[in-house]
Amino acid sequence: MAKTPVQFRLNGSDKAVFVDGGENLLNVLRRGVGDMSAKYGCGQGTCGVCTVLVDGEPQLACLTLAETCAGRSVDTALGLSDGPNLHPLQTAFMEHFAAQCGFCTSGMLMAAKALLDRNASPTREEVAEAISGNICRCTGYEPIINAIMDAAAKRGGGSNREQGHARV
Amino acid sequence: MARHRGRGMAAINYPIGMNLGGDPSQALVHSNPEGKFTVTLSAIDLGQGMKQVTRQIAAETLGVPIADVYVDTADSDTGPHDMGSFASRGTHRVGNAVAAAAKEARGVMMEAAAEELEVNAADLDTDGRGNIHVKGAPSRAISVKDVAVAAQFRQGKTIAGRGIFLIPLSEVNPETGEMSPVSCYAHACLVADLEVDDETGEVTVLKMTSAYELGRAINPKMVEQQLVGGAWMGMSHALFETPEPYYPDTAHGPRDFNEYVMPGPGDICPHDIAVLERPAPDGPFGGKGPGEMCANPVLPAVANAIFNAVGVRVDSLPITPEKVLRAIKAQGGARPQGAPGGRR
Amino acid sequence: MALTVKTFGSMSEAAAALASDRTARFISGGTLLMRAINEGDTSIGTLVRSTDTGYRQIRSDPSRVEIGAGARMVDILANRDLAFLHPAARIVGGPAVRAMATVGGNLFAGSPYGDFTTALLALDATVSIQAAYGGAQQMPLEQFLQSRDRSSGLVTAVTVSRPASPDAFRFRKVSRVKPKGVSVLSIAAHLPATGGRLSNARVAYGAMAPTPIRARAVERALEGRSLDAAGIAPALAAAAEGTTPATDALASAWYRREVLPVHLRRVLLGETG
Amino acid sequence: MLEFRKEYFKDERDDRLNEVGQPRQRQDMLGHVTGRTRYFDDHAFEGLLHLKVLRSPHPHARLRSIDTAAAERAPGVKRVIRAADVPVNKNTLLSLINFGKDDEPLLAADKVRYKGEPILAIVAESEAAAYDALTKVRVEYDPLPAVFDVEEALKSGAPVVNETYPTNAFEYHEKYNHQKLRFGDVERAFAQADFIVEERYQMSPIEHAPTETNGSIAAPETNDRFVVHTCTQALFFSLGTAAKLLDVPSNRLHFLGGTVGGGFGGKVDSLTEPLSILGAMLTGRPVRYVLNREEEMLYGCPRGAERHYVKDGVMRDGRIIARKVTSYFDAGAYTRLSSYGAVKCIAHIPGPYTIPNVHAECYCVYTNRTPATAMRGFGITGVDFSLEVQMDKLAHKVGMDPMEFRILNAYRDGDMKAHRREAHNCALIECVQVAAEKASWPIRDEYRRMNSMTGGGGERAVIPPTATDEGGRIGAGRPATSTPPRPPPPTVAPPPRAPVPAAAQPRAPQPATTQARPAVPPPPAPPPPVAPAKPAATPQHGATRFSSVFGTRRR
Repeated sequence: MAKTPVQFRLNGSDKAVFVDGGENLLNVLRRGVGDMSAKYGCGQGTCGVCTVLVDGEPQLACLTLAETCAGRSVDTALGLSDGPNLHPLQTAFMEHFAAQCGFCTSGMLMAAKALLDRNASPTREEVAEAISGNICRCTGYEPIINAIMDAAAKRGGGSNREQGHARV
Repeated sequence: MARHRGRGMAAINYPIGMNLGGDPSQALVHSNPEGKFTVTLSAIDLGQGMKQVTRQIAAETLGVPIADVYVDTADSDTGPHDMGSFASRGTHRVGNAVAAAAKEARGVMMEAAAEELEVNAADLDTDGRGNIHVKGAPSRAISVKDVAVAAQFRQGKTIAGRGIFLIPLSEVNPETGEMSPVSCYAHACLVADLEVDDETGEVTVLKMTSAYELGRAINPKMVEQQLVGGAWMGMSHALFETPEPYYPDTAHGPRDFNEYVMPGPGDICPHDIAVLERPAPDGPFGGKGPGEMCANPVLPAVANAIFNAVGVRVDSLPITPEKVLRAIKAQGGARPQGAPGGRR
Repeated sequence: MALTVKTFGSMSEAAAALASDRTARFISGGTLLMRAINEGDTSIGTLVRSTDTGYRQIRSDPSRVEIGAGARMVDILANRDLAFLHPAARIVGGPAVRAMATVGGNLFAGSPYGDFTTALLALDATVSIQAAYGGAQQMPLEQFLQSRDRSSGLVTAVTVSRPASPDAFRFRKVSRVKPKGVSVLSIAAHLPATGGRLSNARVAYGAMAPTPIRARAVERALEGRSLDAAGIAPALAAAAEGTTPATDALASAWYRREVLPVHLRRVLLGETG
Repeated sequence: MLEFRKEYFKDERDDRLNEVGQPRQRQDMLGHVTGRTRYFDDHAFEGLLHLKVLRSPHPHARLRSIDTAAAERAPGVKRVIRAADVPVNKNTLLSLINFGKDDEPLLAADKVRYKGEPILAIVAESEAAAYDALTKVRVEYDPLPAVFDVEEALKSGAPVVNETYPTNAFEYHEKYNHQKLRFGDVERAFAQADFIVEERYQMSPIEHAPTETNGSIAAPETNDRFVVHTCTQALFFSLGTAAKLLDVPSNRLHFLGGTVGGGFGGKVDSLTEPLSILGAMLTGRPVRYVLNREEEMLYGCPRGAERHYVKDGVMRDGRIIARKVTSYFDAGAYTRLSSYGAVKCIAHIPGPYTIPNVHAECYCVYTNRTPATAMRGFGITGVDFSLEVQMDKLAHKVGMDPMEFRILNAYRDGDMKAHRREAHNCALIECVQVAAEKASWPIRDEYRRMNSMTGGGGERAVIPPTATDEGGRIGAGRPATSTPPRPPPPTVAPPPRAPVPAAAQPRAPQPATTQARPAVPPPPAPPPPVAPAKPAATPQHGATRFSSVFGTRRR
């Protein structure tokens, strides 16, 4: 079968792969270049565990036609830390015990990063909205929301922190 | 149009472990020549924290810092047999096996230390920071590392231990149901405060307040994880979830997370939790297991609160807006029951 | 089984490619098609793409707005001029879906999806279609929806009227899950009034039929009435007329019909909840 | 918000510990937040093949013919696996511990018993190729009548779902079509009760919905073995199940797992490992079989539905004097773990309360739906829902505060439970008190002063004279449905007594007097009794690991 060459940047490094017709970005990341941080959870766009950033925007890798990423920049959870230095979101997730099985964590982190990159001091409602496409079956979302709020606060935002719970 | 507040409660207990084929778990613990320990299991970490719970139990039993212990699990070539991660058995069953294995390894370690210090092993204790000393004489001490080196290179001892925990199976009497189903129980009581929209049947849970008795909390943060996440799942079971929305009709099964509904991050509510610890006499440091029972009181508490709010009983799970609305209509409207338990 | 992806610089080339291959489908945001491919839909043999920049553009004038079919929900949300459409764009999926899903794709989303289209329907939208060979044509959205599964050609844009005033356009989606869930139902209403009397109101429903539909009986019942409890009573009585809601995993047809007037009242009277 | 109430039971704890009780970071957390935690599917294999199964579109049908010729010729297809390729194509999950009869094929052979049952598998170069080939398989079905309601399934004339259990009910002790619990005499107590409350409760199935779907990758290893990366919740269960179905010695299988993306009970059934391994055996290449989300949702084994009928006798002063429960667990088409769920249910009744007369029957029933399995709270969640809503109704009926009503009836250390074991380590009363306090739910002082350590035992520790019966014998025809038949006159043989827990716990001292405890009504005048006796002090049955729990032989 004919394969199509696709070049893109992954976490700042150039990658070149051959993709099948109709192949999705998730498959290319996992089996093509060996970045296993984005997970397969549904292939339907309904669970969010494959959330990555494409040119800074959150996208579902499972629904992204791989060849549309040619020349674009893809970021995954593997690229979140700066060498051994964790991203503030990673630190906050650890401090808040915001992961149990961990399967949703990569996608959650990328959804959260997409939010904080645009909105340094989100409200609880905005945080809930930002992760609304990401299913977590373990935590009940509470510690995840707290971790994202905390990460925002520690990065210098966080003026919108408030008591109470997200009702959006 | 009206929204009605309601409050309901439920109390439950929960059996820890199971009564099938006995309920065995095994563990192996060994030290490297630096006095760093590996716990080897075949238990599964599904997110409940099996690796960390057994790590803390091993460190406590060995008397060494947590950083000196890692847990390696679920390689069938190296991990000894375990029934599996279910039935709230992990902390209790696997924890007991790990405690037994760590105790045996600690025994060897103390013997080796005694030989180095030329004292009786019974007179030694660990300080939890990586040292072994003579009781009452902290200066007469040797590090665990030095003991491990001595055991490996001088004394020819293996600082290792094996552990198994088994509750013999208990036959069930066919006529009376007499049996020993489990050895201990966890407990909980939960209050749910919610609001019911009497025109749409929609239920919004506003707050949960609970007390859980779990035996010893081996790791308080992980207990919190289970209780917060488990109560969320209880709310989800109560109001949202099923793959057969019209059971026993099998039609209209959900195919994805859009159709299989669960509370989203905008549906969650504050949960005010108290933890009580009545140690299980046969649990590792009195531990029981919060993993399953955390969800259970939420379902009836929510159902009872809906009755309190609008006077209808929905005895069929999940309590969907449709069921609530049908019941309210059948009753001729909402009938708030007043406030049990005073103001809210 | 082996999929072929064909990319074209213009919509007319894409439309021609689409017409020449029975197994070809046009891929835009991918939220519908990629899912079908992932789940093993073997009827798709060719994916047709377009890099035509016009396909994504949004052009507005004081009365009408033309939205390229390739505009995504985030593009709508980033456009301050389209504030009246923000409530309808914001309820499409989570942030990642909104960064992918397009206005054109939403026209093809079956119930319980496609609520953005409900809003377009209440805004008197017309659909621009590039025929396989030859020129473009315009078609009212309502007519398009009735034949969308048989439609040939390529949707290139949607044009809507601006609401008479910001308050004249209302949108509500009822979901089981917050803040993001698919539709129990959705209601969009354009309610122009003069001297406190409604005239030419347009009301549309999502998830009350296989496609979004106009609520003609409600529109008639609102003509000349005021937006108060007494004024809207005949409209509420006629709320379910013409609806054929499905029973699905989220709600039964009975429930959808039962709560439709409640939500319609809440929309019309601006009640919360 | 979480607080520890260390003042409770502090005399029973030594809190001077270094590591236990400390909020240490999880060993796996750094891996989770850096995206480096490896789950079963995060292992790369050169030459990986993908396996997909063909599922039945019918809930109940005979398989007349299967034509795979076109599928075998389809591009990328390496192997079609049919029922005949499975070395031992019949199993039941709990056969590893000798509970129940083999009743489920890995691939349906002559009949399908639920919509979605796997009929054959295709191993191909890609998932797309496997999906494509599935569309080329031609199967002819003869649809059969199906049954979906548990009580309908138990009626005579109902379609037989699973021929291994021709009455559509699991067989307990090779004697009854349900598991019994008998303690005292509920019928006499009902006659004395001030109020009777009888209600029906239903729990629909529930899907585990872990974010990671079920799956495994199997690959040929050196030394003629197979390595299997799996998300199983029970490593040796899955290894043993695969070894049995594939008829290979267990040491030829090398299972690796332990890091799982959520389970909640849905990853015990070993749904994928046997086929992955068989695929690797037949192709000599690594094979990956992962359920897609729709398969996971609809065919990946849910928590089964339960129906509970609860009938209680309660006195005006709030004492519950009798509880009768009839329960139906909807197993779906195959047993899996439902047979044990019913036993767990029986052991749990009447809930955490001391009730002097208890009667329960629990049926594990087969219907033409996706086989059910364990889920978080297995055998208990639906029972607790039923019992605790019932408790609310009872409190309402007698005009008591629901919190006080629980405390009044709560079990205490030393009480005899319906399964004939003394309660110890109780803490229900304290939980109710603390929850009430935190929720500002006022309860009266006398109820605030009660506790689990005192007031139990004494006459509350007595096993009452118990009426037994032989209702529901296998072979005696189908049982009645919602109301089980009143039994014939009780048998006289005393039931054998099972052991007291080996770990006999130090009990809180019993008070000399029992004023503070709620009175238990004197047992009714005994019917021709089963002589009560203290449980034996030594175990009657040893720890024979693979002995039968229920006397049902392994097939």
